Parts: sequence; structure tokens; C-alpha cells
Amino acid sequence: MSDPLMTAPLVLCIALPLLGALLVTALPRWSVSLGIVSALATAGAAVALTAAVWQQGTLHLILGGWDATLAIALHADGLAAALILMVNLVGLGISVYATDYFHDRLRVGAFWPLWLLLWAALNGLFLAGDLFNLYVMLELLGIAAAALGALTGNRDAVAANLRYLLVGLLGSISYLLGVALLYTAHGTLDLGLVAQRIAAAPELFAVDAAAMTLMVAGLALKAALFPLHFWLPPAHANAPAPVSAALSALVVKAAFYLILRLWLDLFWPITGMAAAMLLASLGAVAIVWGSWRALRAERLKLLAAYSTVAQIGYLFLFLPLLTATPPGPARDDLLAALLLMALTHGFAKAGFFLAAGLVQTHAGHDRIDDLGGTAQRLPATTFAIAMAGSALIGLPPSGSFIGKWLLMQSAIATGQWWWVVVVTTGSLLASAYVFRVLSRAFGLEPTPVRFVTDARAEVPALTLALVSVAVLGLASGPLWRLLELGSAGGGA
Amino acid sequence: MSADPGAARRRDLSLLLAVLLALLGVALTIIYFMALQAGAAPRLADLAYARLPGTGVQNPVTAVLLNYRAYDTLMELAVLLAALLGIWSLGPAAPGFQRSGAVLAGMVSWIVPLLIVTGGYLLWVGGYAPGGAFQAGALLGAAGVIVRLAGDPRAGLPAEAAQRWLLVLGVLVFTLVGLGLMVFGAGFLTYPPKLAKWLILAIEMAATVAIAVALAAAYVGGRPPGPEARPTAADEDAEPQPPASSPRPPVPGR
Amino acid sequence: MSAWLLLAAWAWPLLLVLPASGVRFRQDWHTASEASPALDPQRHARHAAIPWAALGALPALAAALLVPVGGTLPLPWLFLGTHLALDATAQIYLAFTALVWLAAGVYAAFGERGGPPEAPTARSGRFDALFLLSMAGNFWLIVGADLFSFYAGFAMMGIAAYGLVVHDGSPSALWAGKVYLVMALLGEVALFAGLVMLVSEAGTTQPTPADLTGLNNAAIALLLGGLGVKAGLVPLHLWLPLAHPAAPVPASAVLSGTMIKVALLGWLRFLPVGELALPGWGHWLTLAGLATMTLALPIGLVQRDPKVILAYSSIAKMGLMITVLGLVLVQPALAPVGVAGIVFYAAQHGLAKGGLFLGVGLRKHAGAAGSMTQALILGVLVFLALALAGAPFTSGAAAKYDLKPVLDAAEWTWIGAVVAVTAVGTALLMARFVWVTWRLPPHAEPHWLWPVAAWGLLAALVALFPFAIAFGQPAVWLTNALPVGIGVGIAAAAALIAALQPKLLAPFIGLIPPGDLLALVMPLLRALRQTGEVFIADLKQVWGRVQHRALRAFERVFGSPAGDVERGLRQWPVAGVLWVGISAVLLLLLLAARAPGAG
Amino acid sequence: MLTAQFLYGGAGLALFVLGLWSFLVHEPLLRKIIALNITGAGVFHVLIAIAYRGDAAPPDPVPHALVLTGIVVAVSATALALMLGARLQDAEDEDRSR
Amino acid sequence: MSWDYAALLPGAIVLSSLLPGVFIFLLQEESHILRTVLNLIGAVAKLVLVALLIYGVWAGQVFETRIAIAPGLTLVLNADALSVLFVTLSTVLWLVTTVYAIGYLEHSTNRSRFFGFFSLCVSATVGIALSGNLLTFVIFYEVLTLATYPLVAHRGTPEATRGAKIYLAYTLSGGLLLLVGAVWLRTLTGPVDFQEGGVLGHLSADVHGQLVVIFALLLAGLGVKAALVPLHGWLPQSMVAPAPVSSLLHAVAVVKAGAFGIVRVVYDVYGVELASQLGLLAVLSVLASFTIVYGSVMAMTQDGLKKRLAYSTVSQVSYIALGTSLLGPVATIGGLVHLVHQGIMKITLFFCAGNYAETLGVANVSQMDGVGRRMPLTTLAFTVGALGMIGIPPIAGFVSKWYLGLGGVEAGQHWVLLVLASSTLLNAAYFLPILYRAWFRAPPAAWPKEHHFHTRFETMGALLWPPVITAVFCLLAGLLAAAPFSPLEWARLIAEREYGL
Repeated sequence: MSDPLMTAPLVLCIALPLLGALLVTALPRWSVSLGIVSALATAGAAVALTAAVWQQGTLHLILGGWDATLAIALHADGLAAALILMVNLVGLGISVYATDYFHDRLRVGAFWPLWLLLWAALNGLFLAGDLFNLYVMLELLGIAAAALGALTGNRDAVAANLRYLLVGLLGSISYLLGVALLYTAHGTLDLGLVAQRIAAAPELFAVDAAAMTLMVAGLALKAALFPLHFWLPPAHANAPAPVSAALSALVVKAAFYLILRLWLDLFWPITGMAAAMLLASLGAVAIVWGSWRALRAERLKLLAAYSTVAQIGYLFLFLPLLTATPPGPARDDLLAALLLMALTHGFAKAGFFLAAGLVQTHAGHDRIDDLGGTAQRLPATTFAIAMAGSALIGLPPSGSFIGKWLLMQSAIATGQWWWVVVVTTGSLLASAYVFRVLSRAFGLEPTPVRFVTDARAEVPALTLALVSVAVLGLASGPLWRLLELGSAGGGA
Repeated sequence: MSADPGAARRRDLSLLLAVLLALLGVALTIIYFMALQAGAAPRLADLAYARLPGTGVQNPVTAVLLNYRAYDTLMELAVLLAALLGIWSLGPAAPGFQRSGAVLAGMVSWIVPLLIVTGGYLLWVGGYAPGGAFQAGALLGAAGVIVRLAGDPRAGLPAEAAQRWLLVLGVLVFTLVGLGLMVFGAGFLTYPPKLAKWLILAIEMAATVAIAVALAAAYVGGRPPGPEARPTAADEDAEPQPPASSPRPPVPGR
Repeated sequence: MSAWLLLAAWAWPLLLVLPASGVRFRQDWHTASEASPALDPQRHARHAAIPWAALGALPALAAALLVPVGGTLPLPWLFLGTHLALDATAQIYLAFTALVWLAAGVYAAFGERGGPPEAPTARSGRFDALFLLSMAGNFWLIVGADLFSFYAGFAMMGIAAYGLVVHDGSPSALWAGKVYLVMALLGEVALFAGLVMLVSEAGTTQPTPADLTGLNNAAIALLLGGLGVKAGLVPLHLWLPLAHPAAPVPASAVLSGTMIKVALLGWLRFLPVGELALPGWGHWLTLAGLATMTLALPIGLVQRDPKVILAYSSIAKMGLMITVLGLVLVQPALAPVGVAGIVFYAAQHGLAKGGLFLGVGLRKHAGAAGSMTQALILGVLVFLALALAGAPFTSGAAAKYDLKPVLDAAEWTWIGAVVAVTAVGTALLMARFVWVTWRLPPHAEPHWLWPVAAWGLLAALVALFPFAIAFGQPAVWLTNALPVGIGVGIAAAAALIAALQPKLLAPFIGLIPPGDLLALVMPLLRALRQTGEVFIADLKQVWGRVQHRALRAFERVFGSPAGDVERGLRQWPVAGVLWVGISAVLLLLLLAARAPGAG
Repeated sequence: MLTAQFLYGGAGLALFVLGLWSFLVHEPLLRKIIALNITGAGVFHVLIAIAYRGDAAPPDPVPHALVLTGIVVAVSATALALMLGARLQDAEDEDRSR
Repeated sequence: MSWDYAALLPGAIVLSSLLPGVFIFLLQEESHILRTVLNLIGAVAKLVLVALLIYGVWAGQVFETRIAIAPGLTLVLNADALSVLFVTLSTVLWLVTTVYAIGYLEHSTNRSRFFGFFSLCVSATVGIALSGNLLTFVIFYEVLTLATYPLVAHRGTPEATRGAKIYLAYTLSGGLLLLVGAVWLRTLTGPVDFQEGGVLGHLSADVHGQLVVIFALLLAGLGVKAALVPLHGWLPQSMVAPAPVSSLLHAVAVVKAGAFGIVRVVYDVYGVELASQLGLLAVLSVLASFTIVYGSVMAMTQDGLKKRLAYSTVSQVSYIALGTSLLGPVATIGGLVHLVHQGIMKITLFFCAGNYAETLGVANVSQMDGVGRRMPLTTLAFTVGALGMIGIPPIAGFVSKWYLGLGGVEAGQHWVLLVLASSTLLNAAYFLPILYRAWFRAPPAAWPKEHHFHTRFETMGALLWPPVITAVFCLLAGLLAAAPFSPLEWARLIAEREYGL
């Protein structure tokens, strides 16, 4: 447990990007090279972390060597490890893409430190084992994300990201009040210990319920659960492409991850079907509404942003199914499917935004109706959009296909067949909006000479999309093993 | 009886909100009461006091901040850094105020050194009594604000390059100490009791400087003016763009 | 070894199809588009030098002569399991069919230059190819003992013959071809269904009559109807008087001489002939045959075109054979005699009718008017007409003699009388034919030696035919003497009248158009079609309107700009109400789940 | 003793709710930012209130530390929000001046 | 899981076109030769592998590639007799179509894209053929949709875009229904591995109601690709695609995938006994019959040659469904053998249509006067295909029709004969006029848009020989129907196994 070598990746995942951010801040002239080195080092640490979890199971590190209650713990189970791996690989892709995306020196200087701080916050959030530490991470994440989102400096971007910042603060404060209530009732901040005490003190369920409400409500705001998604489309659509990718693929996912953690690990004894149904219903509406708005979107990045709203909705559908499924292989499948959906969306949405950014750069705009020529001139980019799009729809062999398959299977098995209707509708709408874009790529433009036009920008997009559409779909078996190793099912 | 339907809707909504929030508040209060009623909930206080001797400081709050939960503090410094970087990313600082008059200048020349000294004291006293890096940093930052108000466009801060180093100093020292301890086998941010006091002091000093610089720079409200921060032509073009446009101006010839 | 001739009989003409078509796959298409490839004289000559159509029938003839009865050649891998065999019936069929095809082929190869002058080679290449295809089909269905061979040959022959019918491209030929094709396809479809049911009942694809006793009425009806089209059974004969005259002479000869006969072969193979009494179907068939005979003759009499007259005569003769088949079905005991009689009659009719059709062509084109050749041709034509009418001492009489026992044994004794009357009618019809032919103005064309020779061979065979079956039976020679005599008498009288008072008979000529009933049916079909078109047009209009509505609705949604419907949602009070409201509901639900009383 | 805690905490909750209401209802950015800070203050209030439970035991240093951290975070966020607001104002002015 | 020859072969067959496809995407547009070589290597390699497979299956060897995607979700590729039938068809026709497409697109744009998706499309088809369970089938079925969409849209004209959209709308919706059905079925039984005789026999009668609904879902999903009326709307619209694509869509890949899926579901999932007992076959037979007649009637009203052929496909593919819907081995043989026969006949017809359009600019039936004179070999091939479609013996189509008819009668469903008869007549009514025009009418003074190729033949070799070869296949499939390894014999083998004879 305390063997520093074994737990080193836990620390390094957070410390390396943080150090990178500091160096990049201090040496703005070297930001690109320092930034990419930090990105590689961080991704390496994440791979090492996942490997460590794969080999040894859950990693747990109490910082400072104090008692568990007093100090802050870092904690990596299978769920966290899988998400960390996704976040870092996507982060690496975004970093490589960003080396070629920003050309103006000031923006390069502004982007890298904030991006590395955001990255550190993401890793810290997935690894945190302490309720208050989570609050700090949430704030770091929110501030870095809003600052990055406003990087273009134009009015819409600033307005949207100011709104995003305020929403984030509101959510964090709500979360913090929940933490305060929990501390009042249970006297500790360590996730594992609080969970034990919640289970041991059923008489305090009202306090727990209030805390849960405050925390989940705050996080739902950050996770953009319908109808609290109002801030997301403008914020994500107006950010620079690599930032949009990070926001949509990773940051929103982090908030959902926390909800899931709280739901499964912390509040499992007091959650019930009714609450799960409430969130899932909102998720269902999110799927339909988000997809519909994506279909009607006039701009490519707005489309992608709305698609995120819909995709987050899918994740919420799992809550009542998890509630209704007793521990066993079926529940394992369900958790794995949830994770798979989240991971696939992470890779796919990042790939989509990166590709969309490239299209926007080449076309000078991203109005879908006028994109035809550009899309056709950039086959690799269009291909990335196509692959990422298929993953968003949930077409095989993408990971979300397996995820939806298991989701529907569980919905039918638990008698909650209506989710099948929702998923089907969502998939149809998703096909419509994805192919609305892709159909522009088949015009009468002259044939592109080469498949790849701009390798540093296109290869990351292509790779991320490819991972979402092929690797996750065809080799998702390891996820089960990861989940099994670090059993995430608090209810089990 | 407002003629404006928007205003009427707004008023209705704020009433509705008031009712909802009031109910929520009442419910929370009741629940909070119940939580208190539940009696002697376990607390961390006893443990925190019990472990105090090994922390290298005597003030329990400082012990929590810089030892038990040092990681939180590290990240909190990162938050401050992120906010400042965000502010810098929004563009250059607004032009300075007009030069101060003689009275203000005189007062500044008195008060700023005082603030610096007080800051130093607070930093030192934090080891065993209320005080510490944040308080000290805040005072120093306030000194910067005053200098800025007195008309110095840089709020008394050095040139950008140095400013950047000072800014990251806190987190850098913190992280390097943490990592160094890890390398030497103690674990991340796990101070050996003998060295704890000095390490914490080093961290606190660095943090104080960083906080002070960050607060002052934040007050300046933009990239520090200086030869390095001259906006380029491309930058100027890029700023006032119409909505929904490219984040990067289309490069000619592409 | 000689059994392989059974395969060669139909495979050979198939192999000839491609060379005979004269199509050149490799040529300079670039220049070809301006100048028709057909006008390459060298190539034309080279192609025309080989008498493709005449060569096709030789292996079949050899098979008929050399393969012993009972010779078989099983080819289980071919098609759906082919079994080639030659029984007695098939041998006679193969013999006369091959002869007629040979004579027609020689005529086609040397005499026929039909088609408009602008592209003679292409057209005659096409003709040769389709001629050979039909020929192959005809032989295949005869030598194939399995019903797949029969059906394949039947279809091949039937479809390819369409090309023969429409060959000259005139509107009448196209119309005839259309009627032919529609009815032939209907017949094929019915035959297909009948055969499917037959296989299902009999459980074999090479049925003997014994296998067919379980055949149900639907199958029998389909077989009768399907083949009845080909046989010209009234009222399924509509195509026949149109198609036979429309086709070029050699094609008419085989259409009338051999193709329509395969229907009888099919019935003999696929009905339980001689095994089972089918009084119902037998009587129906008899009556249908009689009707066919009695209707065809008077209609034929009023025709102008010698080929139409011959076509109606064919219908009438088929009617006679169908009558006999019907009687055999009623009384299975008559089968041995009856089947032999039908087969011989078919052979005689095939040869004679082939000869007559070819003769008409020769009359038109071989030799100048009044030449020796023409006189000879007319003379042989008269002989063939007599033979067809069954005049004493001709093959007709001999063939008719073989049918006598069946007719005499018929339950319905009046049948004999009807047949006798039709014999008179036939004589009249032939007289009318001779009359019309005689008055044809010949246009002399060169190169008629080979066709005339082949035709002569056919005529000689008709003359020799009785010796093959009736040598030494005096009764044979005089069969039919009376009715033919009466017929000739009436004909003489009519001729006299026509010569003296042409106006008296003129109104009757052309009274009924060729294709008789078709004239009645067509308006009906046309009306039906128009109604259908109107209905479909209405349907389309309604559908179009529905589509238009849907499209408009779609456009109303997607045509309008998407706008920013979330503007309201982004207003803080609204979002706040939703957020606080959802939180409140969540809290309530969480509390309610654990509240006392809620479990 | 409980009463004092309850009063402090209750006041914190009241501040929280009031801050929320003000944040959601009032349009000007400055008011929103102040309202958010009030909301935060409410939460800090609650935290401070639970630090001291009875005369015998010393106050719990952990919530105090949390509040200190929280304040810095709040300050940072406030600074960034203000600057974003200022930038937005500039952009709007630029738009208007065009 | 052992990675020996038998476990690798099915996977290798799929990869043999997938890998070249991926490389082709990356090729520069000008690398004609490399692209052609890659294409042909893939096609020939696949053919060789399939030959090995046929030999192995015939010898009773079991081929199975299993890849676990996730616990309980396994990608299974295996080769039973039915897969071999379809795999062979796809592979042979792919080779031919590749040659044709290389010629057809010689001077067109976006060829790397085209051939890349072309290879993906065949990989998906082969994957469908070799799918060993419903999950694998669904995956490849959807991949096929995705791979064909760019082909349909390839031309880039507004009509092409529109046609492709319609195609996509139909197929993706269908795919979703299929997915729901498959998932539902899985919740009832666990993994649905295809097995001769069906896998649902052991389920209790309580779930029979659910099984009916699931069948409806699956049928709706498969029926879209199989173009069962009223789910056929995409097919005529997707005729905007280049000719090789139409050939592939109609003869090999898409419609066949649907029909093949119906066969799989009825025989290897439900089992023909259960399907009959639940009344599912009756529904299917009514749908199929209606489609057969409707498609033919619509074909008659089309002047565009490709549209006419498209509706003809609608009609003809339902023969397969009809054969499946009739209880009894004979009808099964008829349906299965038509899978192959319709493929080779229809591909011939589409190749020819492409040749007319490419060489002469003739796209409508009304322009076809005298094309037989100008393009004799092509027209000859067309004639063979058309007559085969009508069911004229001894061409392949007759064989299918015979077995369907006989199967219908054996099953006591005599009305099948009526359907076949009307279909035959209607087929004749829309094909024979074309033949008449082609052979019997005089050619016009000038063709709409004539191209001259540097050849002594009527058109360039890559366009000419594929239809000639497939036309010879049509003849041979009929003439040698009773010979060993003929499609008919293979279908008989399958039917025997399905019925446990």
C-alpha cells in the first residue's frame, strides 16, 4: 500500500502536469516543447497507473503518512483507472493537436499552462479520495476550463464562459454545503470512511439525503444534465477546438464521474429507484432534446456540443438499471457498459471536435451548410468525423454499440423497456445529425490528392476517433477485468 | 401591473424561486438541526491535536493546512495560479491610473513597508499562532494594490519574466518538496518530523510570495505591461472578431 | 455410342447459333457507327457461303435413323438431371421434325433473303440464329425423356420462334408476334405450374403413364391449357392464324409443321394415356377438338392469304388429333391404336404442311410465271393439298385410316359423321388454297435449286409415306374417298361460280379477319387497360398529394432557421427555478423512499 | 451550546439561500458575484459552526482550514469572474462603438 | 482459443479485403497501378481462401474464429454450409465487380475513397456471411450500411446525396430495429449462436408472444435491406450510384445481406418448425409474395433501365424470402439457390446497364433501340440475364423457380404457383420489350453519348468481360445445376442439414 514505487503513478499523474504547468508559465518561450513533454510524461504516468491497477488491483495512498481520517487519500480503482487512461490519452491527442493549432504566441502562452492545470485537475479529480479535496479539484477544473473556453476572446466566447464559470461556482458551492452537512453528521471527509458511516448510521438518512441532494444537484449542473445544460452549447461551441474537445470529452465526464461515485460508493444505502428514475428521465429528455437540437444546429461545433448534452443523457439512464439489478454478472455488465459509453464518448467527442476545428480553420467558418468543399478536401478529417460520428450514434463496432447493446439488454431484462425506445430514438436522431454533416463531404469538388493533409492535426483526431470506433468496440474485455479488480459497485 | 410581460414573468419567477428556496432553506435547517441533534458525532479535532507534535508546527490550523491536508493547499495555490493565468489570457492590463498626488505618495511610502513587515511577521507567527502564508500573502498583495492605486502600472511587481517565476514559486516549491520527499522514500508531501518545520517554512515563504504576486497581478487585471507583452499585429487583428468566427485568423495563402 | 447422337441432335444446332448469327464481336466500332457493319461485302459473302440453317438438323435426322428405339443417354449432371431417350413415339417425331427442319433450313439458307434491303445480313444472321435456337429446342424436347428437357426445349423453341414471327418487321408481323408471345408465355406458365404439380404428385421427373394415375384435376387442366395454346386448341388458337402467315416461309413451315405438334407429344407424355380412364377430361377434349375443327374450316375458307388458309387448316387438323386424343382418354383400351394413329397423323401432317408452306414460298419466288419450274411447283402443290385433304392414294388417306378405329369406337357415334363433314371441309379448304395459290403472281429470284430440291424431297416423302405403313392393305388407299370426292365436287362448283359470277362469292372473302376471336377480344382488353390506366393515374395523383403534404410539413420544420430556442432557458431565473425545483424533487424522492411508512 | 451552533449554522444556511436567490434573480454581474460570495460565506458559516461543539473540547481545526482554503478559492474565482465580466463589457462597448 | 488454421481462416477471409481497403484509403489518388494491384490481390487472395474453406467444409472440417469483445459478447465467424454459399457468391462476384469497377471508374474522381469503401463493403458482406451469432451479424450488418453509404453518394450530385440519404434513413432505422430485436432475444436466451434447426426450441410457451414481437422487429430490420415492400423505398433511389455499386448493392451485398439474414433468422435462430408453429412463416410468405408482384408491376412502369432493374430486384429478392417462408426442404432449396442465382443474373444485368450508359450514354429503355447491333456481347449477356430472370430454362433462374414452385406445392401452398406465374409474366412484360428493342429495332443515327475505347471490341475489356463471365455463370448454374458443387447441390446440402435429413 505505502510502497512509494507502487503508488508513485498516483502522485505523478497529478504532479507531472502541475509541474509542467509551472514550467510553461515560467518559460513562455518554450511552452510548446515543454508542454508536449509534460503531456507525454503525464500520459506515461497514467499508463503506468493503469498498469499498476491492472496488476495489483485498487491503489490507495494516504498523503502525508497520517491517519486515514485526518489526511487526504488518493485512490485508484478500476473505474478511475480506466477513466484516467482515457483522459490522458485524449489529453495527449489534444496536446499534439494543439501544437499545430495555435499560432499566435500569446495564445500559445496562455493555452499551455491552463491546459496542463486543467489536466492536473482532471487527474486529481478522478483520483481523489476525499470529499473536500474534490471540491478544490472541481474549482480548479472549473476555473481552468472557463479560462480556456474564453481563450478566443470574442464576445460570445467570453459571455458563454462567464456563464460557465458562474454555473461552475454555483455547483461547487452547492457541493460544498453538502460536504459540510456530511462532515456535521459523520465527522470525516474520507470517501471510504464516510461511506462506512452512512451505511452504519441509517438514522441519519435525512442528513445524508440533503447532502446528497446538494452535491448531486451541484454536480448535475456541471454535468449539464437536461435542463441544466443551458450553459454548455454556447460555451463548448465557442471555445477553440482543442479546448472544446477537452471540455466536451473530459470535463463534463468528470462531473458525471463524481455523481456516479457518490451514487454508488457513498450514498448507495439511501438511493432509491425513485431518485434514479428522476435523473434517468431527465437523461432521457436530454438524449432526445440534445439530439434534436444537434440536428437543427447550424454550426458544426454547436452540433457537437448538443451531441454532448445527449450523450451525457445516456449515462444517466444507467442509474435506475443499476438500482434494479442485483449484484452479479448482469450488474458488472451494466457498469462496464456505462464505463464503455463514457470512454467511447470521450474519445469520439474529442476526435470530433478536433476534426471540426480543422474544418473550421480551413474553411474559415463552421456553418454546416457551406462546409461541403472543405470536408471533401480533407479526407482524413472527414474520416475522423465519420468514425467519431458512428461512435456517437452507437454503430458497431464502436464501444458505444456494445454499451447500448448492454444498456438495452438490461432495460429489457429489468422490465424498463421504455429506455429502449429512448435509446432507439436517440440513435436515430444521432444518425440524422451525423450524416447531415457527412453528406456534405460527397460533392463535386476535385479529388483530394492525399489522404492526410496536415498530419500533426489530423493524426490525433483520426487516432482518437479510431480508438472510439474500433478499439473500444472490439477489445472492451479488459474493462471488465479492471472493474472487477477495483470493485466499484458500492452496493455490492 | 407592469406593462412589460418580460418583467412580469421575471417577477413571477423570482417569487417562485423565493418560495422554493425558502422551503429548501427550511428543510435544510431542519435537517441540519437533526444532524446536530444526533449528538456526539466523531470529530477530527482530537486526532488533529494528538498528532500535532509531529507536524513541525504548533498551530493546529497551520498543521492542517500545511501538513495533514497539505495537498489541498497545494491545489488551492494552483487554483489561484489558474485564475491569474485566466485573467492574463484575457488580454493586456488596462492603462494605469493617473499618478498619485503628494499626500497619497507619502502615505504609500509609509504604509507599504509596514505591510511588508507585518506580512513577514504573520508568516513567521503562523507556526504557532493564527497567521501564515495566506494572511501574509494577502497583506503583501494589498501592498501591491496600494502601489497600483498610487499609479504604478505594474503594482510594484517586477518585469513579466520575473513575475512569472515569482508567481509559480509557491506551487513549484511545494511540488518539488513533495516530489523530493517521494524520491527520498518518504512519500509525497510526507515530511520527516525533524525537517518538517523547515520544509513548511520554506513552502510558506514561497507561497507567500506567490500569493502576494498573484493577488497584486490579479488586481492589475491583465498581462503585465512591458516589452514582452507588446501585442503583435496578428493578435490585434484576432481580438475583435465577429461572433461565430474562427479562433485563428485565416492565414493567407492557405 | 450412337446414343450420343441424342445429345448432338440438339446440342449441334445450339453450337451453330453463334457462328450462324454472323455477329462479329471484334471490329472497328469507331467507323462502324457511321457505316453499318453489315455492308462489308466480303464478310457478307463469307458468312452467306455456309448454309448454317440447313446444317442444323442433320444430327437430329441421323439420330432418328441411327439410334435404335430404346436407346438412352442419361446425363444426370446436366441441367436438373437430363435423361435423353428415344422411344417409338419420339423416334417418329424426331424423324418428321428433322425432315421438316431440314427442308425449311435448306430453304432458309439458300432461298430466303427476307427483310428490308438496308441490312440484309444482320437480319438473316439473326434469323438463322433464332431458327437454330428454335430447332434445338424442338429436338431437345423430343429426345429428352425427363420433363425438364421437355420444358426447356419447349420454352427455348417458343421464345426463339417469336423472332421468326416478327422477322420482317412489318406492323402486322409485330402485332402477330406480340399476340404470339403473350399467349406462348401464358401457355408456358400454365405448363410450368402443371409440371410442378405433376412432379409433386408423381414424385419423378421422368413419368411413365403409370406414375400419372394420381394426377389431380388442376394439374390436368393446366397441362391441357398450357399445351393447348401451342396446339391451337379453340379458343387458345388466336395467335396461330396471325403468326404463321406473318413469319417468313421457312419459319411458317416449321411453326405449322413441327412446333404445334409438340403439344400432342406433351400430352402423350404427361397425361395418363392408356392407364386411366378420364371420361370427364376426355369428353371435354373431344368436344374441344371437334369445335376446333368445325370453327377453323369455315373461317379458313374465307381467307385471302394462302398462308392464312394453311394456318387454319393446321388448326383444323390439330382439332382432329385432339378429338382422337380425347377419345383415347375416355377409353384407355384404345390407347395403343390411338397413340400410334395420332403420331402417324402428326407426322403426315407435319411433312405435308411443311411442304405446302415451302411450296407457297417457291410459288412466289422460284422461276418466272409460266416457266416449267412454276408448273412443276403448282403440280406438286396440288398433290400436297390432296394429301393433306386425305384424298385416296395419298398419305393423308393412310394416316386417316389409322385413326378410324378410334373414331369408330367412340361412344358418341355422331363423331364419325362430324369428322366426315370436316373432311369435306378440308377438301374445300385445300381447293380454296390451290385456287389462291394459283393466282399468286410469281416474282422470279435466282438460286432456287437447293430449296426446290429439298422441297422435292419432302414431297416425295409425303408421297412415299403410305408405303411405310399401309403397304398391302387396300382398304387404306380408299379411306376418305367419299368426303374428299364431295369436297372436290363442291370446290369445282364453287370455282365455276367464282369464274362466272365473281361477285357472288366476293362478300364472303375476308369476312372474318385472321385471328377471328381476337377481333372481339381486343376491344375488351383495350377498355380494361384504359380503365386500369385511369385508376393508376388517380392513385398516383393521390399518392403524389400525400407526398407533397409530407414534404411540405418536413420543409416547414427544417426549412425554417433553427433559431435559439434555449435563449429562455439560459435566463438565470428560469434555469434557477428548474435547478432548485429538480433539487427539491430529488430531496423529496430521497426522503420519501426512506420515510416511515414508505418501507 | 447546541443553540449557538444551530444559530450560527442556521444563519449560514439562511445566507446560502439568500445568496442563491439573489444570484439567480438579479441581472447585473457584480450583484451576481457578490451574491455568490454571500452564498459561499453561508457555507463557510456552517463549517465554522460545526468546528466548535461544546466547551470541553478545543475547536476543530479542520473546518477552519477548509474555510481558509475555500476563501482563497473563492477569491480566485471572483477575480476571474470579474475580469471576464470586464472583458465582456469591453467587447460590448467595442460592438456598440462600431 | 487456439489459433490454428481452422480458427484463422474465417477471420482471414474477412481481413483479405479489409486490409487492402484500409491501405487504399491511404493511397494517393494518382497511384492507379498500386491501387489496382491491391484490389486484385485482395480479391484473388479472398478467392483462394474461400476455395480452401469450401474444400474444408465439404470435408466436414469446422472453421471458427472467436474473438471475445467482452464477457458474454463474442464475435464469432464460422463457416457452415449456408455461410459458404453466400461467401462464395460474394467473393466470386467481388472479383468480377472489382475488375468492372476499375474499368468503369477509369477516369473518374475520388477513386481511393471509392475503392476503399468498396473493399470495406465486401468485407462486411463476407462478415455477414460468416457470422456465427446474432451479435456478429448485427455488427457486420451495420458496418455494411456504413460502407455502402459513401458508395451510393459517390457521384456527389444532389440526386446522389439525396439517394444516399434515403438509403441511410431506411437502413439505419432498420438496423436499429434489428438491434433491438437481437438484444431482446439475447435477454431471453443468452448468446444467440446460429445453429441448424434453430436455438429457441427449448423456450417455454410463455415467451412465445415475445418471440413473435421479436421476429417482427428482426424482420423489419432485415426487410429493409431485403427490400420487402413497404420497406423497399431506398432501393430505386439508390440507383444514382455508379453501376458497379448498383451491381454490388443489388446482387451481392445489401439486398442479399437482408435476405440472408431472413434465412438465418428463420432457420438457424427460430428454427423452421417453431417459426411455422408461431405463424411467422405465413406472414413472411404473404409479405414476400406481395413484394414479388408489386416489384414487378412497378418495374413495368419505369423507363430508366437501372430503375427498372431496381424494381426487378425488389421483386426477385423476395423469392428468397418466399422460399424461406414455405415449410419443407424443397422450397428451402429454391430460396437458397436463388440467393446465388439472383446474384449472378442481376449483376450481369447491372453490368450491362453500366456498359450501355458508359459506352453509348444509353440510360433509358426507350433509348435502347438497336443496341444489340452496336454492343452484341453486352446485349447477349443482358439477354441471358433477362431470360434467366423471367425463368426461361435452362438458365439459372428457372432452377430457383422450379424448386420454389415445387416446394410450394409440396407444402400444400398451391397459391405459390400463382405468384410465380404472375411474376414470370410480369418479368416477361418488362424484360422482353427491352430485348425486342435491343435486337429487333434499328439503331438510331447517333447514340446519346458515345465513347470510343482503344479496342476492337464494343467497349473496353474491363467493362465487357465481367458481364460476359457472369452471363456464362448464369448459363452454367442452370445447365450444370445437377452437377456436384453447383449452387443447387450446395443448397440441397444446406436444406438437408437444416431439416436434419
